[in-house]
Amino acid sequence: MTASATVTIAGFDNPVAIGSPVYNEVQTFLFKEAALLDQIRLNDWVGLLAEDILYTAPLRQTRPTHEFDKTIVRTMFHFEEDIGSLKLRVARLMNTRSAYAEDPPSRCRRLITNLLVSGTANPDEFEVSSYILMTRSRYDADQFDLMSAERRDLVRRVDGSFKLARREIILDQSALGMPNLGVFL
Amino acid sequence: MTASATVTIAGFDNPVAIGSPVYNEVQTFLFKEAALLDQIRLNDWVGLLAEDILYTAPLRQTRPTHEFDKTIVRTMFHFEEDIGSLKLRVARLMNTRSAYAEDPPSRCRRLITNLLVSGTANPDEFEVSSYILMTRSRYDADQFDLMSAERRDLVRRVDGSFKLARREIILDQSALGMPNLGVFL
Amino acid sequence: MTASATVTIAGFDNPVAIGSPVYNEVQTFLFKEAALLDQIRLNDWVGLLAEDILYTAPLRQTRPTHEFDKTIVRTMFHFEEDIGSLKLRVARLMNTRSAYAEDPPSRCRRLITNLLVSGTANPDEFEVSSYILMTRSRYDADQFDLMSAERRDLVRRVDGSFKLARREIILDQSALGMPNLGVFL
Amino acid sequence: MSSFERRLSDGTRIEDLIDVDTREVRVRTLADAELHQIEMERIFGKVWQLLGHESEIPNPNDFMIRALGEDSVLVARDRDGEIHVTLNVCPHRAMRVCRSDAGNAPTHRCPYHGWAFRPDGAFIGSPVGGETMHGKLLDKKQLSLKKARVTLYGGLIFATWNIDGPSLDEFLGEMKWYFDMLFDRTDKGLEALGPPQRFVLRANWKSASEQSASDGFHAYTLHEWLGQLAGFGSGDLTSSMLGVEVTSKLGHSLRCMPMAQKFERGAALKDTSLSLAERLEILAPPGIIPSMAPELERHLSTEQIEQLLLQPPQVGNIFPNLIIEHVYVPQPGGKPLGLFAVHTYMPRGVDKMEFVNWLLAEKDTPQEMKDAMRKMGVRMLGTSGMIEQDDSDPWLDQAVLAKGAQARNITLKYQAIHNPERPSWWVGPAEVYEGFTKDDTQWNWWLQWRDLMLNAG
Amino acid sequence: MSSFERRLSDGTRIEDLIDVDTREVRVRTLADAELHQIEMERIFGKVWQLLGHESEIPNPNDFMIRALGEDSVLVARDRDGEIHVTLNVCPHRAMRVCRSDAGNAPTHRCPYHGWAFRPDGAFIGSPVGGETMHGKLLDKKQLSLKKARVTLYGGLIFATWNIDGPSLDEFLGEMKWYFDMLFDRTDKGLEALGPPQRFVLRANWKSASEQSASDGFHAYTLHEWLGQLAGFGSGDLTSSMLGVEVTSKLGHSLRCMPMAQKFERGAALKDTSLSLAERLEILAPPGIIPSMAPELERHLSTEQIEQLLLQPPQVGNIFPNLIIEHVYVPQPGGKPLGLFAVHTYMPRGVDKMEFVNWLLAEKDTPQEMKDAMRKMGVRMLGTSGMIEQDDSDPWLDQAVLAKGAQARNITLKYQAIHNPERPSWWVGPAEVYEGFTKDDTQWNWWLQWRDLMLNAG
Amino acid sequence: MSSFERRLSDGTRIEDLIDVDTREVRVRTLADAELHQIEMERIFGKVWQLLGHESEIPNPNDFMIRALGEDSVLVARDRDGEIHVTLNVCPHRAMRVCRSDAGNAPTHRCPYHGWAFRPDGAFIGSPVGGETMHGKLLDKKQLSLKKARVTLYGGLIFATWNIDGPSLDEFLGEMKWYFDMLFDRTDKGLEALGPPQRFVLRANWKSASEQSASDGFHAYTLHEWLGQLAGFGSGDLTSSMLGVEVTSKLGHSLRCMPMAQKFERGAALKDTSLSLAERLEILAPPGIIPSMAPELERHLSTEQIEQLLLQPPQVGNIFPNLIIEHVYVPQPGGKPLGLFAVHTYMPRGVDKMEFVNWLLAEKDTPQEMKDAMRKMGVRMLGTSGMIEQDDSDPWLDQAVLAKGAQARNITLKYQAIHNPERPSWWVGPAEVYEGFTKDDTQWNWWLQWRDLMLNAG
Ligand code: FES
Ligand code: FES
Ligand code: FES
Ligand SMILES: [Fe+3]
Ligand SMILES: [Fe+3]
Ligand SMILES: [Fe+3]
Repeated sequence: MTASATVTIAGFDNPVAIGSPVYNEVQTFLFKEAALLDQIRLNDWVGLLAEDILYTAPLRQTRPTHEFDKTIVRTMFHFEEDIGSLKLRVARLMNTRSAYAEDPPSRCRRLITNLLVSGTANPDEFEVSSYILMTRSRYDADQFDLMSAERRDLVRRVDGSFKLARREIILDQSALGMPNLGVFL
Repeated sequence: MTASATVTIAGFDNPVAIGSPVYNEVQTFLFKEAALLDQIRLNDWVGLLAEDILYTAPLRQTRPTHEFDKTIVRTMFHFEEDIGSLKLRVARLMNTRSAYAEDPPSRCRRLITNLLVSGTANPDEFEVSSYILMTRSRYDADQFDLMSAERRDLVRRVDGSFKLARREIILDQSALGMPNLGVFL
Repeated sequence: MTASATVTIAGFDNPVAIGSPVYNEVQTFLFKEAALLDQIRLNDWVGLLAEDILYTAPLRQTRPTHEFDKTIVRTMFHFEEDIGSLKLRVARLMNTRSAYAEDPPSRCRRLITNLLVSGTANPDEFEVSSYILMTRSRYDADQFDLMSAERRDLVRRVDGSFKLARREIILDQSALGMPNLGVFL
Repeated sequence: MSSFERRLSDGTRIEDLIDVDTREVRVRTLADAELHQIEMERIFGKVWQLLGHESEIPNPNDFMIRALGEDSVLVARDRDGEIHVTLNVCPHRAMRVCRSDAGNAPTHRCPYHGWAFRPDGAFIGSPVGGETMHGKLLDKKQLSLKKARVTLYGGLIFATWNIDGPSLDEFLGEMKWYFDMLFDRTDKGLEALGPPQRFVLRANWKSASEQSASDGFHAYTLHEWLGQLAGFGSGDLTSSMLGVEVTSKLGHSLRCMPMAQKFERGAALKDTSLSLAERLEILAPPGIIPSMAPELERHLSTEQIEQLLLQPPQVGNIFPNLIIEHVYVPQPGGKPLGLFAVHTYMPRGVDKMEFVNWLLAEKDTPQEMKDAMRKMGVRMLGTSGMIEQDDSDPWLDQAVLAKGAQARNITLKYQAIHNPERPSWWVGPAEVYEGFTKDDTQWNWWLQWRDLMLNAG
Repeated sequence: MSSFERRLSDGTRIEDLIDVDTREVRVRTLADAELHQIEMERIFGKVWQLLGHESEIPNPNDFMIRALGEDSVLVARDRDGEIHVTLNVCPHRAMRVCRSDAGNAPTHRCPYHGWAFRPDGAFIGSPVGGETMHGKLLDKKQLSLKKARVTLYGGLIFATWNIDGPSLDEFLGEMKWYFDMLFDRTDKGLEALGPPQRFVLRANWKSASEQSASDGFHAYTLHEWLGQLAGFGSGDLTSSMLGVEVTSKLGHSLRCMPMAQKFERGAALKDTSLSLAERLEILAPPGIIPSMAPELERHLSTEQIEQLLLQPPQVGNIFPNLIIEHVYVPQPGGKPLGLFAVHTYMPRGVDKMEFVNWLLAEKDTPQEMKDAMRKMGVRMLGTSGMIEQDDSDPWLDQAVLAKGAQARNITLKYQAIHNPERPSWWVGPAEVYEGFTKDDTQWNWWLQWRDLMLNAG
Repeated sequence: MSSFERRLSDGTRIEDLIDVDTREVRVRTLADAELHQIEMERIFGKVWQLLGHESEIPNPNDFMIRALGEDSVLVARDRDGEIHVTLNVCPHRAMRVCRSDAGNAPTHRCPYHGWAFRPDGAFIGSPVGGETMHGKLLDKKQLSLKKARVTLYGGLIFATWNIDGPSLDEFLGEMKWYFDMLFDRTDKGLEALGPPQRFVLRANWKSASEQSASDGFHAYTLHEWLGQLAGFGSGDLTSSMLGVEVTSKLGHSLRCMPMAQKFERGAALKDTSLSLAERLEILAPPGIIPSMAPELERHLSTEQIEQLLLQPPQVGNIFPNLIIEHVYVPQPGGKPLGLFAVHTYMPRGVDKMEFVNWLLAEKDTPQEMKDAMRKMGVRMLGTSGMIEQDDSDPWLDQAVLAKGAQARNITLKYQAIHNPERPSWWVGPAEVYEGFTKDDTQWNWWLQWRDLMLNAG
């Protein structure tokens, strides 16, 4: 089971049933994560990340239907992060006053839906697929910036709570309509 | 209990409780269906359809509040499909190279929320109401096309899994803002 | 536990677990509420409100990250309602023919996600945080108006069913992109 | 103001955009905002436009709101049954008078200050009548809703702002001989099977409209799947390219393909020893059943009936923005299913248009056949139509590409030219071309566009 | 450049848009992008504009960001308490200098290259000072934020770019006699109950503004429900149509309705044997309590007080885009609840506007009354206001409809004309009309618009 | 049409927008739609533009779609390996010919009517060949995709519509001596580490581009955190302000900062007794490893190598819209990590632009180093780049603010002027300025913009 396929695995093979305890815990984890991000409690958010996290957002390209597997491009990324770079990003946003692109911050809302979960060979790790719609409002713009995506996560149980061990963000645009990804998805 | 009413029935009369096994199964069904559609696994999607499916999208009209029942027009449709026409649509998209309006395909994300379920006289059939927000991105457009709708489904249990036996899509626009409905909702 | 903080409490302290009966009931309550609002069954909606309801939407302002607590302004509001004013609003919409801004009504879809619930000192009352994305379509516009928000509710169990005792709507724009809030959130 | 000589702001004149000799049109024509404003005056202010079918508002005081160009109009039947088209904009302060897509109302009261109007647009009065809120400078007639001129044709409601201009008959010209075969052939006439589908595309209305002017060649490539999956042309679309194209300098056109070529059973139609009803049994036009034979004979000439049977119009247009689909869809049994639709392509600014799709049948078409025609229409045409979603894809591309500084200066080309010789065996009027499809019909469309655009009058 | 004679690109001159004789305005005026650009120069570059209330920035170095026309401005109090308005655009490279809606800062540093400015806009310097990054071609004064002229009126902050133009007093003209009754009547003066509501509508700013110029008639139909549900006019809104309308050629106006007509208890106000405090006990203007009687007497003349009691201004406007709401909302007990608001309608391009809504009270209004006034304000006015959401609905319609090629050439009409005779009993200045509401106030608005638009100076 | 004298519609001439004496540019220049259209003709119709790197399409018949200005172009390698750039707009009816972002195809068939083209744009034919759908008025050569002129430089694909204009070498001019150090220094040359990041900002392309013309001063304030958190300038960014700026009247520029000043170990580089490989061991340019020493020596002159080692170009631009990032990122170990990127800022209308970001390395850079360079690039530059998300924030502000009627008439200022004396020790060509960063490079950008904009030819 690998996240490198074009299609989602989570929820199809070895599914963790909707409504089962693990499913509910994963959902709780993702909803609270969204709340932390939306409320710019980024130092708390870092606490949810595993030390070996891989956090990526591959490029997308337009391809014909019969080349659908090539629409996700994993040789270049919009995000290609590890724990160090994520912490640096958070430190920049929270501890300096010159992270201008997000200070003043935009008002973001991360709506999380379509959660599907699968077990893995490791009983403490779960493949998680969720959909996100992020609305983003900056200054007094009358229109929201929007971004929809699937997030393919590996969530790991550590000492009774979850950590995010991998996230791959499958963005739905080949040319993003946001001026930056100065916010996390 | 009929789907011809203007208002939703599912979840109000004879409700199937949120969190009950049937509810969870229906939710699983809809989330996996959305994944198949988003990933253009349309032949798999056809496998979810009952042979007697009715798949429609009635027109909407603007009417005053006291004529709210006339806002859904069921004499003309944006979709009026049976299993044969749905299979033809899928064959066109998957087996030819001239379904140009969706080849190259748009990147769609179908966010499914507000799921409500009711039982019916038939213990194997369930009235299902869900909300969908579809984001749609084609080529390198910086803005998404959006469509929101309620879907009123009849879901039928067949041999331990579900089939979609009826879907009525209550679109939220009187003049659609998408160039086509070359994608399924 | 108070709703006056900038950050969400619901789901963090004294959480009501996702999947627990109370959580499921709250979710049912909110989904059915959304259905009533979307289908303009406003007299039914009023039946969901507690007589002592406070229904507010504070202003938002753009502030630097280190003044995030000032982004919610509770000295002025877009809504500041009690049961009397809410009933007047509904009477105007349902019983007169001159509520022109919403007659003919817009077609709204209230997608509810990210539900988190906490218990309170009162065993019959629950702090509830949910996200809403409202799509709104009027006349034959090809683009939807959008509004995203967090709703911080106090839900109270009364005689076996729920009533909405408080709602604070944290809108995500400092200058709203909708021509009015002639609809409820 | 109409006599003010208009140039685009970079100095270009309208006549610079079309090369009449080489049959080329500058691509920028599809994306120029200044040009668009002139079109709204000189074309949409002058031509006849289809707004709907009278069967949509069958009763006294029934009304519906439609777009006429970029204006909102009220289409209403008065208490005597007559249909009127008026500008849905209050003559007081430009509020939308009628705000429901459809309904029934003997009077329409503007919500702003309460001025009231009859279905024919006549000003009734302002509230608190004694106070004469509308003043005394103008008489009541001058305070009515602006009125368009209306003509019904086969129940189709056409309207124009050009009060003293050509009649609809004159506007259709010689081509009416053919249009009558489609729109005016039975006693009770046509009906709309329901309100029109409506959707908005980011495209210029001309992209859709010039295609509608009988662009025959695109089917071969753009609709390739029709041969592969839907049995069109028995799998080879080349045969669909052959036929007769009729057109006129007024910008209208039709493609008429021989039934004998499209359908095996079509050959049998030629047997003139059979009665008309018997021939209709073999293969009838969309919505027509054999028992309508006497009606056809009452409404059409022998020549028209022969053509309708043997080589009927199948697609075509009425200038500027109306497409006709009168299609015979192959069916497994061998007997095609009819499909009958008209669309208008209404501008919404230079870069958007609304696609308005009515499905039609004869009022007396049996309900079961109507249902089948409606389903086939929904599946093949309009919003989700498997054929027409591909037709509109080029329009979207053109709208994006025509903004490019290089692309705007290349040309659209209409250089496939028919043998000008009229087929001797053809009995109908207008320009007639036989053989493999060519660009003459579309070129006539552009010539008519050019004529109107150069005419400030 | 301002002397360049401007015509719209189809040749229309500005004077063609208004027919002074028949009191008509072309609908296109509400949707013309070229005209809009001229308005931004000739109107918003010249008039006085309301930006807020000084109580919003009470402390030294407090600031807030506001729109002045389509420009962003910094409204800041300096350390000496004086309020300054400066263009929030860096004179270096046009970056937004101040990026927080409000706050407190002794200096404002531009994030791009670090140039710093005082609350009054004065340039302090660029970083790494010895390097003189700002160069030596201009002196420091020339590198300051562009400064507007500021005048406080009842604590309301007005500003203009017209540095040498008329003072605010001159701009308000004769009408100031009335405005003083509202804005300058107590010792501590007004306060804003909070920051303004802000929301953006797809409408032209003039749709909102011409309505604000005391369009009295619309209430009868558009606000019909007020009679039905909210006890206005005891259920018959006709009485709300009657009163006195004052206006001037400067485009300002007010509607003054007799309290005796609107409220049963209003009749008792006429008893001049009562003390002012006693009369205020019967029925006081919004936010006023009986103990303020001495203050009123200090600030207003006897004539002003009498009018304020018996026939106060209730709605009105300051040209071009400011509406005043000074409303007495009927309450079950019989004593109305006051509502006091001002809005500005700030353009955001030709087809959008921002609605900025401040709720006001006297600083000394008791907190409980302030709370009640705020709640009533939120419920009736602005974003979700049950009254004003309907007021703005026509603006939205006008914006859509005025794009139509036919609609743009019809007219807005202002043909309900008052008896020009001034009521002999009226003591206040300016043009005064009595009786059923008419269009003269709005027409003055358009005449003033026309004057400014024709004046390139 | 190009000779038609163009004024903006308010009468402004292009030369009015720039004050050559005081080095000021009107802010409206960043938001004027009419000006934009002229730019698309006179600038983007004339200059060389970067479209990608040949390593993105390594095989015969590989292709990719790119934007050239606001036009879509097909960048394709033919079967002989040669790269062609053609307008991706069908010469028949302006449909998008190629609709996949990338792929491999020996022919490109237009979906509309099936015309087919070779990778070099040559027209092959229309379907049902015998029918000559493309007509006979033009020969096949005239029906090919419009072709741009292509030059590869270090594998970077440059193209221009100016077929007879200056060569790329002439276009780069004297500055090429420096660019060669970056783009043409190893045997196998550069490669793109992947397809470019692409995202769209609501900003004018000139906001990004004038900044790219070596605006040195902004780093001190806008990137303040780099000193605080990322070890740039050992925490004091002032040192980053010092160096040499080279530029030319063609609008190109580079900032070259001494390694000895930026990095402790940089001093050791000056030891010329060491071999080149040994010096590269101490501190090498991005993507370069010591074993490449012989290659550098083959490709560059001794003077170029010395500069590349001791004071290499670190940021700079190629006129009009290409930025170069050749950065040494401080690392805990003391040895910096290289970062090598180019971006183009492609217009999408006057108020939007696309940011296209390629990350580069030498083809022979070890994979591990490529991975590190890619990660660092993604983290610092482009979409989510911690440095560049702040760089683009002013562009967004400028786009909003420049619409204001007051803001549009203030100026952008370029008044920090270098000592004109060329440093005697500097060996490279072009204009050379030493010391604290100034505005001369950006001013050259604007002068070149002005030259092209005034040249209608
Ligand atoms: S706008 Fe229609 S009555 Fe005034
Ligand atoms: S733009 Fe403000 S300091 Fe440069
Ligand atoms: S448009 Fe390309 S073949 Fe016709
Ligand atoms: Fe077609
Ligand atoms: Fe009103
Ligand atoms: Fe920078």
